[in-house]
Amino acid sequence: MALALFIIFGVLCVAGALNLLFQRHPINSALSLVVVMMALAVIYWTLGAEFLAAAQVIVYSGAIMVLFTFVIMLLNAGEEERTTGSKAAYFVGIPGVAGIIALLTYIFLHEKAALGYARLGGSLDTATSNISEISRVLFTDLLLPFEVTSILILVAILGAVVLARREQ
Amino acid sequence: MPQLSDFHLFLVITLLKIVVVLVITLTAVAYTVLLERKVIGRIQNRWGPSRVGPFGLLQPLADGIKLFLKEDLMPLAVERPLFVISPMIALACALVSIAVVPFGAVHTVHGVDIFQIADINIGLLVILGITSIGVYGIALSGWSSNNKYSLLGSLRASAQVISYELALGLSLVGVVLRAGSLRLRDIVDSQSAHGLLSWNIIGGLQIVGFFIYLMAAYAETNRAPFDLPEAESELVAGYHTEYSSMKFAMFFMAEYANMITVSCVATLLFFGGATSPFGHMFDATGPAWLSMVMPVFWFVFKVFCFLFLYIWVRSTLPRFRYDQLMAFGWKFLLPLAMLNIIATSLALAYHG
Amino acid sequence: MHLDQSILSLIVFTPLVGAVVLALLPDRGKLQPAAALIVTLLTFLFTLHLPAHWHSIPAGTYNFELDRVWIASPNIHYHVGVDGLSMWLLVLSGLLAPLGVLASWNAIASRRKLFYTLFLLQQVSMLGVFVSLDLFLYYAFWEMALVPMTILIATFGRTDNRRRAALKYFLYAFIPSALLLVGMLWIYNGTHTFDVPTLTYLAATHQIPGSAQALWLASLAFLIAFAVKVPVFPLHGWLSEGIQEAPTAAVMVLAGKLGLYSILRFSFGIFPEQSHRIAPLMIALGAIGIVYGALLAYLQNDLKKLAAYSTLGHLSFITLGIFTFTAMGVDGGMYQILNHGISGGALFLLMGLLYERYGTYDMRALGGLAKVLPWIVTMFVITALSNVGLPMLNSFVGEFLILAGSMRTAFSAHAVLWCVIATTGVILSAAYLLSMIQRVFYGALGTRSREVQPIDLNLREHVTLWPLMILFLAMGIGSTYWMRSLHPLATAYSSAADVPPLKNPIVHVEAETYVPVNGGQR
Amino acid sequence: MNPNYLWLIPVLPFAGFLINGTLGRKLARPAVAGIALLFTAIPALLVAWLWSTMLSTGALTMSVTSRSWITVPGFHVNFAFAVDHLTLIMLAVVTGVGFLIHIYSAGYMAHEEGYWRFFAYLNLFMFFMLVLVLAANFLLLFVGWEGVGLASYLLIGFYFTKDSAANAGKKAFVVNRIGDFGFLLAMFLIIAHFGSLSFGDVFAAVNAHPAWQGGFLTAIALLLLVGAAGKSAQLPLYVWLPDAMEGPTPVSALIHAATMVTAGVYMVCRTHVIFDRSPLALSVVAIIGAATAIFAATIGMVQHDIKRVLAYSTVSQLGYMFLGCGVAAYSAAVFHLMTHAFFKALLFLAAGSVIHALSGEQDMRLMGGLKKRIPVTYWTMTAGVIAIAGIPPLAGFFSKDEILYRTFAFEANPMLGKLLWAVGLLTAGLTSFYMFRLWYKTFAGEERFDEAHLGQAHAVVHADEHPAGHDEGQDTSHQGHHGVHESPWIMLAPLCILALLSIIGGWIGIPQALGGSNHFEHFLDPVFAATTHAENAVNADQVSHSMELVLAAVSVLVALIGWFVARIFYLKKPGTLGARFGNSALYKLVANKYWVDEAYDATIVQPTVIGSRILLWGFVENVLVNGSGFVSAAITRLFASVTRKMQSGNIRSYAGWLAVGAAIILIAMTASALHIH
Amino acid sequence: MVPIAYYLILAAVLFSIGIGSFLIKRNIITIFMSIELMLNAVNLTFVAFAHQWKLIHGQIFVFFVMVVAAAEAAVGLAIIIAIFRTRQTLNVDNINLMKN
Repeated sequence: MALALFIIFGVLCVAGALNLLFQRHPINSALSLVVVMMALAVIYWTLGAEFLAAAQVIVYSGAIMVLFTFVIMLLNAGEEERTTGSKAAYFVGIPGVAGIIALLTYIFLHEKAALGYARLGGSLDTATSNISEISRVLFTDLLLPFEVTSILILVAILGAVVLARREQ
Repeated sequence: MPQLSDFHLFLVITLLKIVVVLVITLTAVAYTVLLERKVIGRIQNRWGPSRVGPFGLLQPLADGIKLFLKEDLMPLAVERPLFVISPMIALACALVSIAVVPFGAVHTVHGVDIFQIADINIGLLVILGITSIGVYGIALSGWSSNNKYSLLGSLRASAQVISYELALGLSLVGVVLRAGSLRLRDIVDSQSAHGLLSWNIIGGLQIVGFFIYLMAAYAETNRAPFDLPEAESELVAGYHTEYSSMKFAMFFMAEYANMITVSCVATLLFFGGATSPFGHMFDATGPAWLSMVMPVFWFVFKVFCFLFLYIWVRSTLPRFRYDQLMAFGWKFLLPLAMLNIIATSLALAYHG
Repeated sequence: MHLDQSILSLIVFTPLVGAVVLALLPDRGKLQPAAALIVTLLTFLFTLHLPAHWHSIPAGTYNFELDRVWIASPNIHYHVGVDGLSMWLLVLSGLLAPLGVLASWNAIASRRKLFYTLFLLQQVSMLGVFVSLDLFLYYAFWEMALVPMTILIATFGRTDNRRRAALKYFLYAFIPSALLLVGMLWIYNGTHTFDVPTLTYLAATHQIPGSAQALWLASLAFLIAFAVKVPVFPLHGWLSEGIQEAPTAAVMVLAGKLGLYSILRFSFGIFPEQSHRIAPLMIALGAIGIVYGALLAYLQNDLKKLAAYSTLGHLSFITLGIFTFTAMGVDGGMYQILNHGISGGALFLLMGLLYERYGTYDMRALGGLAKVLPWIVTMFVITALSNVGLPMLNSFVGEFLILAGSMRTAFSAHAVLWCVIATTGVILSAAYLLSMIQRVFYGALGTRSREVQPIDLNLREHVTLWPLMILFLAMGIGSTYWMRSLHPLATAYSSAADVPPLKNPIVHVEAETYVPVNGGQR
Repeated sequence: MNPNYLWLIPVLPFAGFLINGTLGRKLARPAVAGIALLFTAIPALLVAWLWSTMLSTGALTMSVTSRSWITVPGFHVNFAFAVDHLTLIMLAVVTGVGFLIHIYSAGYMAHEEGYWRFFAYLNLFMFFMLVLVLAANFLLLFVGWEGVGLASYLLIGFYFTKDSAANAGKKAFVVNRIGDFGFLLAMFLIIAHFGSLSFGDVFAAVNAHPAWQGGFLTAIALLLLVGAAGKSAQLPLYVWLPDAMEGPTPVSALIHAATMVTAGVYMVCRTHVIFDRSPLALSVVAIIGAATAIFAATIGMVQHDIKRVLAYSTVSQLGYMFLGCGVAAYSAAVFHLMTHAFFKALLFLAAGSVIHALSGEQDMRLMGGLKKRIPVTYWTMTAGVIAIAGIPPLAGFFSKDEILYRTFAFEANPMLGKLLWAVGLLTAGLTSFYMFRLWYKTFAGEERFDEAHLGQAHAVVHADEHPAGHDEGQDTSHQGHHGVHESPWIMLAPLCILALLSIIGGWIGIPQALGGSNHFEHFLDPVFAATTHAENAVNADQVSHSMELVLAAVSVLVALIGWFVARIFYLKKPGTLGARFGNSALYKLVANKYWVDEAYDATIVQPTVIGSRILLWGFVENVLVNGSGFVSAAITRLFASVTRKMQSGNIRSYAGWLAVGAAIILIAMTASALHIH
Repeated sequence: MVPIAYYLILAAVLFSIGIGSFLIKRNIITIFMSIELMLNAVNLTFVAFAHQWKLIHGQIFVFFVMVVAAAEAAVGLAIIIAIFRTRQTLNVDNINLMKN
């Protein structure tokens, strides 16, 4: 069943990503990305990261992508024009992408045995649930980064407000 | 059914559960509409629907048939795929949340809990997540309609939903802190000890949290007094101006389904869910089926009370102005929710 | 924690806190300079703790040490400590900072907040360089010193050429720093430590792994970075313009101390043999630089340029001294670092005062000021004499020891020749400095000095200059007080034969003990 | 006397300097002068006390050492003072003459701007000079050495608004520095060979190794000589001294005649142990001395500025002293030093009095006939002139004659000795000539000055230079009292004392040949013992006594000839000499001081300046040093012009490069990882 | 039982698509979205490795990445709005302030 889930949602991911690539209207791309994220949330869940799955849905799909959609609506972005700004992007970038994907695939397949297998559900051997483990680590060992992150968010909010505010 | 493996059995029972719950929910949706019309009618000193069937009980059926049979208009300027898909998103999101709600005491058949479709250890987060996805339905519908009233309505709606989601989420933290879990069953169980007295709203001292939740929930569902996205006087009908027939029906159903979901959550989190207000006082009495049905009864009763409250509020309070709405959400509810969290955690730390 | 342990951190980070405070304070009236003055005075007060609680220690050991792990892997420590040299450099920097603030009191009239904040940051990095006993920590401060100074020059420069000067300064200092970094990392690769005492010990016992060729290259990487910062003779391309542009407070700390200290501590400490090997070249460059700087100084019409080449000459003296590897030369060189800080600083201060009044550094436009500015001319003459190396004033002791050492050095085949060439510096320095005095102060009033109402020193300027004047005399007569604590280092560098015993024996020297963090799990 | 009182001798003038230097501006003039005099008088009294103590106890030396001054591992220098007989004489001269000149200055400078400054500088000079003579090691000697140079610089440039004065001060300092350069190198050599700078250590080491002859000792001696030549204005480096006359006249008397310029002689005498080991160095000293003597004397003959005549005469007399040193007649040199201090100070002060009388006029062509107008000055000056001319029984005769005799009897190199003696004798004649020339031109003949306009011409000249005001400079201050007038007694009293000393000062050193007992030489015996033993042997010889008498007679005769010639040309037939030689090339050569300044300028200063401007500034600095930066910048720019095409400003192309870069890194990592596997 | 490698390959594919989209798309918002896609791909590898090593820290890192992504989205979109206001275009080929 794990494999089935993986294939279903993996294919969904890739399809969504490709749709993002091929759709010319940004809103379609955005929705494709939402699909990718939802599918990824499921894959997280299959890897035993329930909390992340929920967070993925809430943060990514529910907040970030909504924000994107919002901006698209606000700016009334239309279909993108086919301009040629850069040849380098195609002549250098595409082979580079191909190289990356080929190499990574090769490496991962090469190391397949060493990497091991995923078990559906809880990945942690400990009896404590995933979410309490996360919170324990987050609020003990990594308290400082956590707090710093909250400052980061605060700064980002202020920055966004300042940037987006119309000049008086 | 010996030939069925555990897995297949699980599949079959689950599917069955889904179908039953869906049917009941949709019916409930339909009759909530009727209820609303009746109650408002009574409040406004008139009868409400009374012609179709006894006491107008068949009115929802008639409405349904009407909506199904109406011509499905497709305006020319719309973004066709999105226009079509957004009501579906809205309805689906509204309905899916029910899946994690435990509407009765634990009762297993072949190892499967029959009073809850899915028992997930992050049930509360799932509800929040699905609620947040629901925004897409509104946002996309408004935008794809290619109509400025729709767009404004949807922008209002989604901004409102996103804004109040924060207060909503934070208002629940107190409850989660008290239960120590995000699983809805655990939350319910944490309130089951002494009936009414151990409900979160009373025993858990979450009355502030409850009221924040209540406000936020009204805003989330775009209900009065926060129904600005559908303010007829300003925006015709808001984001579903261009919709008709079945697609309109979906939005309509989504709204009421959302009401039900929110009421369920309120029940679960603050009013002890499917537990009896009298605690375990009458557990021993009565036959076994009674102990199975009574929790469901209590649950449905509580949800009904909330729905009634919804309707009551709608017919009583006037609509907010938009800036008041935002100010109320950001400047009042959000800080209050935070204070509530702090107070709760301090209290818990003090006791613990 | 005991004060002796925390004092160095206190010294280094007080200006940092001050910089933050200044950045938060409004830029109103004299608030910024006043705050900066308080901060720098406080820092100076802290630095005075060091000589007051100084314990005599052998070379290779440090007082007021504090060693905490900063980053576990790579093995980087927050290791601070001072020996005699760095202690006095700290005190010197501590002293110059409030004087710099006082000198900028009116000179910096706009964007005060930026100026004083940067000034304090510059102070932090400089103090940090002197206390660091971990190469990496040191490098962090070393690079950090660059940025505020560059911005100071680029923002508060005197002419439109300031951007160029700042860029030049930055590039000259930055590019060799990259070499330094490479050298550092190479060393770390071999020894797995950035700890300077440990590295010094390893170097002294020939335990730094690597071929002779590689060590030679690494030593060059170190030396070039430092030599540019000093600057040593042909690498002084940035000096003239930098000094011309930089505001007084910045120019006082622009050249000399950092580079020379680094040579002494790191080049000599970690690469003793390689330093011996390059000594003949450096001796020659030092001697040439003395004469070169003096001759070019003589040609200048611009006071600041003159001071720039004079600085080059003085720094060449020090370079010559420390590379003689004689007790006299090294001792004198180290002492001369302090002296140059004071004498050169005073010279720049006074030039700044003139500029504040007359708005020009052009000697042709000045002249005859002695009549109208009796105090300034007195201070100027005393400062010039200190720079010339008049006996009983500070610089004489250093220059004398340097030259005497250069005569005796074993590291140059033509020691006597270079000594003679270097000694001509005393003639030439007298020539250009006295010419300067004459052109600025004597004779008839110049065009510019006639136009401007003369104003002699005010109280603030007196307060700024008198400490330096008193120090000239005190350091000229009581040199032993300062040099006592410099001797161990001088002895260590003059006789490379005996290895200083290490206070804390090192544990992780073998390469095998280094295990990558998750290397075992594959 | 407690040796620790030695510290007081130099420190008191320094205290005077500090007080006057910081507070003097606000003090009244009598207070300033009082402080300066007090802090000079006490050291003088201390020296007198010291003298009496040393005479009574018979202790030969006294020394005091303080804590360390400079210490480095393996080498240290203390503040150390030592007094022996040589020092005692120097101390006496310095404090005595110094005190007299302070008194004189109080009158002479009475109307000057910067009165406090002048006395502060004078006290500073006293401090350094006393350090110089008291020093017990080379470095402390060098402190005094440089210090007096500084004081000299400040005092020469006292009228700093005059460019010539400022130039002269600078020139003095820089030329002195050339000498110091030699001195420093000598010290480095001493450190390198002896590891110490203490006189005691070094001389003991030399005495302990009789085998050391020449070699490094010659090098040290010659380098010391460079220093001495710079300070004592000897031949290659004498150029600063005539210019130094820009300073106020008391300064010329004190620093540039009596004390500072003799420091070189003192130093050679002090380090005679080293010079004794190097015949070559001694010969060089003697030759330089003789050459300087005659060279300066010839120039002195044709000068018109009264102070310049005296300046060249000083150079010439210093040459005598060097000549004495060079023939190892150290005590004779010191003797001449002392008598010279008396009569030259006298001459300068008297000249100052003349200048004062004429309201700042220094040109002898505009003097004459002053005998009646300023009689005290006249008579004291006469004593000085006769003394310097070497006419017995005044002081100059004995000391000069001693040197000439010793030169004649120079054993180490008889040929050279005779030659130098001839030169010295000729110089003696010239000295007599130009001194009497000065005397006649100043005091005899008709009055060539315009009394009504005295000082005004200068005032006008200076008014051109200093439009700022009339209160500047030395000359305008004399305007207050027109007319030729005798100086006040505060100035004349020192003149009288010095005149007395010039007359009787030589009597303490009357050689045995003339029936004296040469107390002076015996007094110095402990210092120069090693050298003088050999000389005593010569003295003991009766034949040489007669020879000495003959030589003395010859020199007196030469001096009288000089006087006679001067009398003919400047009293009897004034103007004839000028008429005959005025246009000759020789006269022009001499009158222009052999174009030495110009030659130095053309051969050393200008080539250096122009060379450094063209080669160093133009080529090395701007082409090599800065150019290297430009070249590397240009190379970078060249590369950048290619690579910058990558930075198209289009974010997508950046991403493309990023992607390919990531791919390349991945490939590299994969390759290396696989390689390891 | 799914090999972890498959998850990683999925991540690599998503990541590559993200880069490709970055290269190809002209709309700045879409480009921004492809960055999010890449972030998500990386998150997937974190989760997969966390699963493999049985360490919670991988998940926590993903949590931080999400937070940063949220902050980045907020600021980034604000910048986009600002750019759109001044230049009236969302086409990156027309936004080349960095040129020269």
